[in-house]
Order: sequence, then structure tokens, then C-alpha cells
Amino acid sequence: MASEVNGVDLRVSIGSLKLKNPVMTASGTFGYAREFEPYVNLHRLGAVVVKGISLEPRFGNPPPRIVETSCGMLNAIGLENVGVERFISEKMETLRQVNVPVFVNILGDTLDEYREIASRLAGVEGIAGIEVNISCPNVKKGGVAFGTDPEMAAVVTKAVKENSTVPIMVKLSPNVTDITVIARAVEDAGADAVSLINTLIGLAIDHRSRKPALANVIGGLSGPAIKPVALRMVYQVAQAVSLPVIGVGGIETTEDVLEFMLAGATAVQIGTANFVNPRASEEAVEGLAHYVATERLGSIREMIGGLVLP
Amino acid sequence: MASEVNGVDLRVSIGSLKLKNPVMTASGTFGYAREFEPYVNLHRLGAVVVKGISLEPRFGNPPPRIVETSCGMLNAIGLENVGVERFISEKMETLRQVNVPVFVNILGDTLDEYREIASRLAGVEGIAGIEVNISCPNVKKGGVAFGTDPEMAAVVTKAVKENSTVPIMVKLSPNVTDITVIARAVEDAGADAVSLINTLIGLAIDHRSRKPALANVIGGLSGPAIKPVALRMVYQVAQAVSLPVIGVGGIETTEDVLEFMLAGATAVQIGTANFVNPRASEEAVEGLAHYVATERLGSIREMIGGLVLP
Amino acid sequence: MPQFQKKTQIIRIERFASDIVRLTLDSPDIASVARPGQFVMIRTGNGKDPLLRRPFSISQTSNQKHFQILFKVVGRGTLLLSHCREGEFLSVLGPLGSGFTVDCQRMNCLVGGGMGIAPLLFLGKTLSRTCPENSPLVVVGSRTKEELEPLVNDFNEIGLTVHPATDDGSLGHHGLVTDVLKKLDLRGDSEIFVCGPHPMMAAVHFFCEERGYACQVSMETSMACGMGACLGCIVPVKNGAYAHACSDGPVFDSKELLWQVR
Amino acid sequence: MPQFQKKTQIIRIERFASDIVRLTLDSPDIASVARPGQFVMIRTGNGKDPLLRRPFSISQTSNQKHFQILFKVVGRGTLLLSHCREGEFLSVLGPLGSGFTVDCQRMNCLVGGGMGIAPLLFLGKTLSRTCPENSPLVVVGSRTKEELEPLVNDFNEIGLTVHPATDDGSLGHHGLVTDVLKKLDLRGDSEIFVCGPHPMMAAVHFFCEERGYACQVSMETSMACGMGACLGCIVPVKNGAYAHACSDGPVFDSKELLWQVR
Ligand SMILES: Cc1cc2nc3c(=O)[nH]c(=O)nc-3n(C[C@H](O)[C@H](O)[C@H](O)COP(=O)(O)OP(=O)(O)OC[C@H]3O[C@@H](n4cnc5c(N)ncnc54)[C@H](O)[C@@H]3O)c2cc1C
Ligand SMILES: Cc1cc2nc3c(=O)[nH]c(=O)nc-3n(C[C@H](O)[C@H](O)[C@H](O)COP(=O)(O)OP(=O)(O)OC[C@H]3O[C@@H](n4cnc5c(N)ncnc54)[C@H](O)[C@@H]3O)c2cc1C
Ligand SMILES: Cc1cc2nc3c(=O)[nH]c(=O)nc-3n(C[C@H](O)[C@H](O)[C@H](O)COP(=O)(O)O)c2cc1C
Ligand SMILES: Cc1cc2nc3c(=O)[nH]c(=O)nc-3n(C[C@H](O)[C@H](O)[C@H](O)COP(=O)(O)O)c2cc1C
Ligand code: FES
Ligand code: FES
Repeated sequence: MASEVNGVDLRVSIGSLKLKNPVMTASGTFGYAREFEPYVNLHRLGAVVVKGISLEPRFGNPPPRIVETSCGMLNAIGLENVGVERFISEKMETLRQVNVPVFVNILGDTLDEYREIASRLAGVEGIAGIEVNISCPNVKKGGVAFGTDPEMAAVVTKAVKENSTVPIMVKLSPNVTDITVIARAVEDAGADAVSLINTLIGLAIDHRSRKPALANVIGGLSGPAIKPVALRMVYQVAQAVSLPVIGVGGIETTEDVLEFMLAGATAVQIGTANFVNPRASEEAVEGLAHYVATERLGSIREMIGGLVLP
Repeated sequence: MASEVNGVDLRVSIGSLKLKNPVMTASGTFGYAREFEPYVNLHRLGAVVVKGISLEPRFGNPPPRIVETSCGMLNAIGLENVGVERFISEKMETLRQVNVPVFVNILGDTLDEYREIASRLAGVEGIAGIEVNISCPNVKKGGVAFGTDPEMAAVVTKAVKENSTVPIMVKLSPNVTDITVIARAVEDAGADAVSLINTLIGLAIDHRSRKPALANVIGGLSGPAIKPVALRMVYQVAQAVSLPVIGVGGIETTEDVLEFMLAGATAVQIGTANFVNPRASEEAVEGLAHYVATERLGSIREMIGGLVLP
Repeated sequence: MPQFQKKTQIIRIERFASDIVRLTLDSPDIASVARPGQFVMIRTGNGKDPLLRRPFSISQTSNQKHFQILFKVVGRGTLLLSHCREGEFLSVLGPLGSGFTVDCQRMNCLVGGGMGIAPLLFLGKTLSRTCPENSPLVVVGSRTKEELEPLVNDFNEIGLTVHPATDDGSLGHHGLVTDVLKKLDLRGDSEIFVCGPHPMMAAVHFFCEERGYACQVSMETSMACGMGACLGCIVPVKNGAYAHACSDGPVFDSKELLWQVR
Repeated sequence: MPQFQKKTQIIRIERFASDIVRLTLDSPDIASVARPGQFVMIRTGNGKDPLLRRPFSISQTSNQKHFQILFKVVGRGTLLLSHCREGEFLSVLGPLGSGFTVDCQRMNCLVGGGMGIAPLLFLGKTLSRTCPENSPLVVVGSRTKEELEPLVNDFNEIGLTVHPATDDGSLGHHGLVTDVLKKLDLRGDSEIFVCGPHPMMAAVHFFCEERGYACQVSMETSMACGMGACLGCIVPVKNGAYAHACSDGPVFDSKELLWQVR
């Protein structure tokens, strides 16, 4: 694995895992990576996080599932996925051929489901890490409750950690009063990293039909609109925990990545921007390399938490 | 007071207060109303809510206080205001000359301050109602704590209610896990209405200077970016309480107003949009009148909570 | 299948009606590999609002160099696009999705309504070339002559006979394309290729099912990515499951889909 | 004071450098009441991003019909504005803020740097008309001749003598406008009107304080509303308080403000 781009040091660590650069792709926005092969040299990315996987296959929510909002979008995919077995037999097969660390995003409706899916993934070749989705707002059971209650968040973290053979990253919900409380709870429970934020819960209405724009009524808000909230939460969490913090939310450009790193992120995930510019992630890697070179930094790690307070 | 625009019934009630239409302006975005006289026929609005008033005058935060974000803006004005005494002697003087119901937005760092400011305003001529800001994220003490804790929110509500001679509307913070809990708490404590949402807490960073874009570091996010979150919370709160709900957040056009009313709002407040289009509020009144007429509604009230679920 | 993200230059703008525009874009990469039924995702502005790309069928290609899209202004994205000037560049992703599958042995019939005619032009052209012995029938309908005539002319230029229908009777049959379709003398082995408003496609599907014709439909849904990544663009299929319009489609065998009987 | 929200037509676009543009806008309402030092708030696009209007000084008016703004492309808003075409309409709020206060008895001297020259053209014109006996001195500086010369010509046309300075020495003094100012033979009752980058205005303020000259500065801050409603546009004044650039200013007596000694 090439650890440097053009001789520039972009490496960062997430627990025991070394990434060649801090640019990851966000779950649910990058498919199973192969969709982006026409556009991106996947091996140049820091890591990819695949679409959320549950124990059993899910059909997901009925249409419409997405709607655009001002500088953002709402989605209520409802966690459509092939289930862990087919994920391992079909998707991992092709993912292994891509020379990039793969994080598997997992979710469950019950503690047992989290435990089972983690055990099932344990030891599967080619999985670099697990991202535990405790925050998805779309499924009524499970998701919301786990991510908004520090105790439940801790219990899930522990269950997954105990059954995993790779570093685990817990993905936090922004729909809480104090995200640092949840972050500290999952840190204490053994998480190797936290990623944030998942989507903000939102609603869109079509005034003509007087109906919700999404069949599921509510959905998750993502994109540039939420960036200020994500950046604030990353800043708060980075000060509250000593784990690596992975910044997510409205990131599209190199400048966005730099801002999240200044706020305290060790790495970032690019989400909705992949839809607009499929090359966003690779362009950010290139941009960071350029930045480190022109600013003559020893490494990109110098940016982490480098925010200068007034 | 003309209760109909072009013979169309736009009237709504907030507690004992009858408004000629549901379009209000949001605190902090409409000055003391007179600033908008060149652009708006103020007497055509449902009501205006003035900038937040504290017991003592406040200078507010140092600059920069505002920064634009994607489809939104962050502000950290820090509640600059002339204090309740000068507000009464200077600002109310001119506000009384405008033929429109005036809500005074109040805030305090302590329970006593809320109580005192409410008593001081009690009986002052020309005040139609009080909006209690328990949600401002900019002042370290008071604001955040009151608005995110149901008990504190209730205590403040009760204190203001007991000392007020006019209907009180409590303005809720969106930076909470479950806004319906707070809404129910202030309902039980005697609020006449709830308004929501105040700004989402956000952060912007200038990657060149590596500094926060605002001197206060964090600020409040407003504008179209937050509309889906506001709409969702209005929808949730309208189902949870039987008080009138006043919708705020990213509202600019007639269509936006209709969407908030469908979600359950009895009235709305237009905020950031006033900066972009100072005529936004009056245009929304005109748009609603047109809508009621062309859709042949008995009154605009038919829209309240009219969302059609799939 | 090759896919590209390209800045393509607008080399021609045609306005068929106040709200109907055809753009000719210069992109040898996309034009040379595109197949009928495929689409592109286009950024309609440079800012972050509108945020997402918009999907448009590839409506014709020429000389393996240019391709066209034909669209109607229905919202902010298409409005922005309609304000573009010749010489400007648009960011385009494509070609995306599966195309139509054609069988020269069958009696082929293209049925298009409104902007659904766009991909059928490309299909008609390809059919005339690949099945020279077997000209497809073409039934297309639109609101009015003004917007339909240029497209009818394009079909005629390829040498295809068109049965037009308009809502106002200003060109061809006064009424629905489905009326026209039903009156055609179709062979038992007919395959109908249909693209248009959902109710029209449903009607054609049921008609084909009744008659035992094969039927391919091109489905429109909201799309965020166009490449199978967001899972937003679903269409209901049998057994409560969903197919993805962008990657499994947009062209489907109509029998695979779940149609609401109206 | 009258203020308007108007759709104004762009009747002329001049490009002085790749990133410096002057627009002439048609608005009798605004042009006929505007005073030097006032500004307008302009929507730079039709979408919601960029969201806020951008402030620009009124740089000249003519015939009570047209007014001009002169701007430099520094970000997304100004970039969008620079792409406008003649004939298009821009939404403008104005005229806003207080203007310069002039006293014909004093020796008046206009000092401008970069885009800060914009409002001084208007001021120069007004001074020539209202104080015909007493031509003001004009000291203006910019990066290079290319962008400064058209403005110098405009001052010359009003009959004013200009002392130019450029960063690269391509026109006039090679260096800062403050160097030029310091070498001028100024009377004790001089009043300096200054607009430009903050460090330049601070330097001029301290210079005036030292010499006992009156000094009016035009302050630039971020602004959301331009009309005193948002309280976002503050400049620090004495005693820890703040003034609002849009409504108390943008023109201030420099002695009222808090200047950081550099
Ligand atoms: C595969 C595919 C191919 C398409 N090909 C063409 C084409 O060749 N020509 C053409 O004119 N249009 C085509 N469309 C539809 C086109 O993508 C939409 O009209 C466009 O996205 C609308 O964007 P907007 O910003 O103008 O409208 P928006 O502001 O996004 O929406 C305005 C209105 O249009 C409706 N709308 C939005 N998207 C769609 C959609 N996909 N289908 C139906 N209604 C929609 C919305 O519900 C809303 O009422 C195609 C769609 C798909 C999925
Ligand atoms: C009263 C007033 C009058 C003005 N008159 C003129 C004028 O006549 N000609 C002219 O070219 N400009 C003038 N400006 C500045 C002009 O408003 C900004 O350049 C413009 O808002 C930048 O918008 P943008 O979207 O291009 O840049 P943004 O994307 O908003 O910002 C790009 C960069 O410019 C900086 N910037 C933004 N606003 C300002 C500002 N107000 N002052 C200094 N730096 C800023 C930002 O910090 C950022 O680094 C004036 C400002 C004020 C307050
Ligand atoms: C269409 C879509 C699907 C998503 N699916 C998942 C998912 O399966 N699991 C998850 O943890 N997050 C999911 N997310 C959330 C993103 O990973 C990310 O946290 C969020 O979109 C914010 O980042 P962005 O603004 O860059 O998109 C999804 C987001 C979108 C837009
Ligand atoms: C510049 C600014 C100042 C504000 N000041 C106050 C205030 O003093 N009191 C208050 O309750 N809300 C204040 N708000 C919040 C608004 O009233 C409103 O709740 C919020 O901006 C969301 O609505 P919008 O998206 O329409 O702006 C302020 C908002 C802005 C942008
Ligand atoms: S549009 Fe994203 S999966 Fe089809
Ligand atoms: S810009 Fe809003 S108060 Fe000055």
C-alpha cells in the first residue's frame, strides 16, 4: 500500500488501523464501491465504508425515498440491503479485489442482532473495520433509541466490540441534546473511533398534493446544508474524547476536509457529495497532497485539531 | 384592524389573541419593525416579534458576528440589545405607532431575570404578547440550559406566565433529543403557544486563517438549510401538544408557509428571508390570500395540520 | 460498461416551445458508447442549490461525437438548464443505465408521450440501422403540434412513419397515444417500447398483457446518483421487492414491475 | 430616508481587469436620491446559494437615472455578478446607510485604495458640484495601472487632479497611498475622506489624529441585511460598545471608532 501521494505524508491512524490518507467515503453514498470504479481510482482513497448491512435482507422503504432540499437532500432508504450472508458471499468477494480498506457499516433492531452480525463478520477476509450505525433515523425500532441514549449506545458498542476482530468505529446521531455524552459513553465501552454525524431528521412536504415528499414521512437530511452542525459536533466531540474522530456531513472539497481536521477530525467521510461529483473523494486526496506540499507541512496530521481560537 | 385581505379569511388565534393572518416576523431578523417600513406595509402582517430584550443592556459579541453557509447563515449576535427600560421608553414608543400586534422576545440568564423582565413589561401599552426565548445558543449561561431541560423550561414558563398580562409563547430550541418533551413541559407550565425552531448550533471555520469564522466560535444556523428540520419538529410538536404551534425556520415563500401549516403550525415566523427579501412577509400574506381564494377554502385555518399521510 | 464524468460543451440549443428545449452536447466519449434507453445525469448549475444532478434520456447521438437531450422545464433545475447559452459547458455523467433490448424478428412499435419521446428517437434510429428490413411503427403524442412536429420530422428523416396524437388535435389523432396504439394492426409477436407519463405506460402495459405482446418500459423516478449507489430510485417489482431504475433500468420488461390497476 | 427594493436592469458592463468589473444599473428611484458614501445590497444569483445579498458602494450616479457599482471578484457572489449580461435584471436594495458629510470651507482630500475608490468617485463629483471654489485633492492607489487608470480618468473628467499610486509602480507613485498623502501640502483645517483596506484606513486615521485633521472613514464589514435589522455588521467603538456599519455608517468620523495600534 502506497502510504504517500507524491511523496507527501497523508497517513492517519484509526486505532490499530493505518490509513494512507484521511479521506473515506460515507456509508450509503458509495454503494459497494464498485459503482464508482468508472470515476475513481479506488485504491487512492483512505478507506471506503459500505452501505449499512443488517442480519437479514431488507427491502427498504417504498418510494419516494429521496427528495432534494435547499443545499441538501432527505433520504428514507429504509436500510435496503442484501443481509449479512449475501454481503459476505457476493459483495465482499468483489470488494476484496479493490485495494482499499473496507469498513462495513452494520445495524440492528436489537442488541442480539448487532452481536450476531458482528460475530458473523468476525474473521471475514478483507474487512478492515466495522462502523456501527446506532443512529439511523429511518427504522422505527433500534436505530434511534440506541443512538440517543448513552447507556444503550454503550451496550451496543460493547456487544459489537466483544464480537469483532477488527477496529470498530461507532457512528453517532446528531439528533441529541449533547453528543459528547454519547461519544464518551461509547469511548468508555471500548470503541476504537467515533464517526459523526449521521443525518439530521427532517421532513419535506409537497404543498400541492399536501403529502409528505417521502413515503416514510420523515427522512435524514444530508449535504452542504448540515455542514455547520457537523463541524460543530466534531469540534465538541474531539474535545470530549481521546478517540480518533471521523468527521462526516456536507464534506465535498479539500477545503471542507481541512476545516473538519482543524476542528479535530482525524479522518473524514464524503457522503452526498459523491452523488454530485463522483470524483469528490479522489479529488480531496489530491487536494490534501497539494496542500501539505505547498504549506510545507510535515504531514497532514499537523492539521488535526489545529483550530486557532480568537 | 382589517381581519380579511381581499375578503379572504386568513385569521388565526394564538391563545386569546386574534391575528389577522398567520404571518409573523421572527425575532432578531426584523429589528424593531421600523427598519422595514420602506419595504413593507407593516399593518398587513399578522404580528411582528422584536429582537430579544434582556433586563440590562448588552453590547453583544465582538465581530465577526455573521457568516454565510450553504443555503444558510450562522449568527452569534450575542443578544445585543438596549435593555428592557430603554426598550420600553424608546422602541415601544415608535412600535405603538405601527398598527400591528407586537410580540416582545425576552431572555434572561437567570430565572429571576425572566421574572423581572416579564413584570417590567406587564401592562406596557402596545404589547400583544411575549415570546420567551429559552433557546438562544449564544449566551453561555441561561439560554442553552433552560431550553434543553424540560424542568427548567417549565419553571421559566411559569415564572413569565405568572408575571405577564398578555399571552406568552415559548420559543423552543431544536438542539435537543426530543423536542416534544420540552413542548409538553411548557404546555403544562401554562404557555399559550410554542414557537419553533430557534437556530441549530453550528460552526464555520476559515481554513486559510485556521480560525473560526465567528469571534464567538459557535453560532446559530438559520435559513433554508434548516427548513426540513424545522418542519419535522413542528410536525412532531403539533401532534404532541394542543397549544397553537408557531413554525419558524427557513420560511421564505407562500409555499413554505403552507407547508408549515400543513405540518400543524397555526402561524409562522419569517426570519432570515427578511434579509434577502425584505418584502417576504407581506408577499406571503398576499400569497396566502390568493391561495385561499383560488383553492376556495373557507379560511386559511383549514390548512392547519392538513398533511395527508400516505 | 464505460461511464464518464465530463465537461461537455453545448453546441446547439433548439427551443421547440416556450418550455421545451433540446441541447446538443459535444462528447465523443459518451456519444460513441451510448445505447438507446440510456441516460445522463447533468448538473444544472454551478452552485450548491440545486444540489443534485438531473437525469435526462439520451435522445439522439450523431457521428459518435454529439448527443442530444430533449427536456421540458418543470422546476428549478430544468429552468436553469433552459437558460444556458451555446458554448457553455455542462458537467455530465453517463451513459448510465441499461438500454432497450431489440429483436429484429419481432414487429417493433415505439410508443412515446411527452418528453418520453426523447429516448425513442435514438431507439428508432438504431432500429432502422440494425433491422433495416423491419421498420418499427411509431406512435407519439404530446400536448400540441408546436412541440410534437419537430420530433415527428426527426422520425421522418430516419425514414419512419409516425402516427401522431395531440391533446388538442392540432396534429394527428385528437386524443391519447393509447387510442392510436389500440387501432394499429399489430402482429402477435409485437414488442412495444414505451416511454412517457406513468399512467400512459401503465395503460400500455395492461394492453400488452391482454394481447400477449412483449413490452419494455422506461421508468422515471427521482434519482440522486444515477449509478446504483444511493438506492433512491426504486420501482416496485413483484413480491414486495424493488428494482433500481438507474442500474436495473431505466428500461424494464413491463411484466417484471408491479402496476397498480387503475 | 427613501429606500427601495428594485429589479434594476444592467445597462452597461465594463471590465477593467480580469477581476474588476463596473456595472451601470438603471434605477431612477435609487439614482435620484443616493448620496456619496451610501451603498446598495445586491442579490448575486437567483437561487438560495449564495443566500445573502452583497453590499456595494454606489460609485457614481448619472442623470438621476443610472448608478454604478465597481467591484472586484473575491468570492462566489462577486463571481456570479461578474458573469451577468447586459439587459439582465438585478435585485437591488438601497440606497442604504449614511453618506459622507462635507464642509466646503475645509480643504477636502479623498484617499482611496483598491475598491475603496468606488464611493470616492461619487464624492468627488458631488464635491466639485457643491463646492466649486474648492476642488478636493484625490489620492488613489491600486495594484496596477490597468485597474487604476480608468478611475483616474473618471476623476480627471470631473476636473479633479489625481495623485495615483500603484503597488507595482506602473502608474504614479510606486508604493502606498499613505506615502503620497503624507507628502501633500495639507492645510490645518483639512478633512480626509478615506475608503480602502482596513490597514490603510487605520494608518490614515492615525496620521489625521497626529496632524489634527478631520477624518471620515467608510467601513466594510460582513452584512446580512444592510438596514439595521440583523446587528451583524458591527465595528468596535469606544467603551466596549459597537456601532452598526450599515445604519450608523458605513461612514464614520474616524475618532469614534476603536483602532488597533499596529
Ligand atoms: C431516467 C430518466 C430519464 C429522464 N429523461 C428525461 C428527458 O429526456 N426529458 C425530460 O424532460 N425529463 C426527463 N426526465 C425527468 C427529469 O429528470 C425531471 O424533469 C427533472 O429532474 C426535473 O428537475 P427540475 O429541477 O426542473 O424539477 P424539480 O424542481 O426537481 O421538480 C419539479 C417537479 O417535477 C417533478 N419531478 C421531478 N423529477 C421528476 C421525475 N424524474 N419524473 C417525474 N417528475 C419529476 C417533481 O415532483 C416536481 O413536481 C427523466 C428522468 C429519469 C429518471
Ligand atoms: C458598505 C460596503 C460597501 C462595499 N463596497 C464595495 C465596492 O464598492 N466594491 C467591492 O468590490 N466591494 C465592496 N464591498 C465588499 C463586498 O461586499 C465584498 O467583496 C463581497 O460581499 C464579497 O462577496 P463574495 O460572495 O464575492 O465573497 P465571499 O465568498 O462572501 O467572501 C470571499 C472572501 O472575501 C472576504 N469578504 C467578504 N465580504 C467582505 C467584506 N465586506 N469586506 C472585506 N472582505 C470581505 C471574505 O472574508 C472571504 O475571504 C463593500 C462592503 C461593504 C460592507
Ligand atoms: C442516500 C443515503 C443513504 C445513507 N445510508 C446510510 C447507511 O446505510 N448507514 C449509515 O450509517 N449512514 C447512512 N447515510 C448517512 C451518511 O453516511 C452520512 O452520515 C450523512 O449523509 C452525512 O454526510 P453527507 O452530508 O456528506 O452526506 C446515508 C446517507 C444518504 C444520503
Ligand atoms: C441575526 C439573527 C438574530 C436572531 N436573534 C434572535 C433573538 O434575539 N431571539 C430569538 O428568539 N431568536 C433569534 N433569532 C432566531 C430567529 O428568530 C429564528 O428562530 C431562526 O433564525 C430560524 O428562522 P429562519 O431560518 O427563518 O431565520 C435570530 C436569528 C438571526 C438570523
Ligand atoms: S439513483 Fe441512486 S441508486 Fe439509482
Ligand atoms: S447588516 Fe444587518 S444590521 Fe447592519
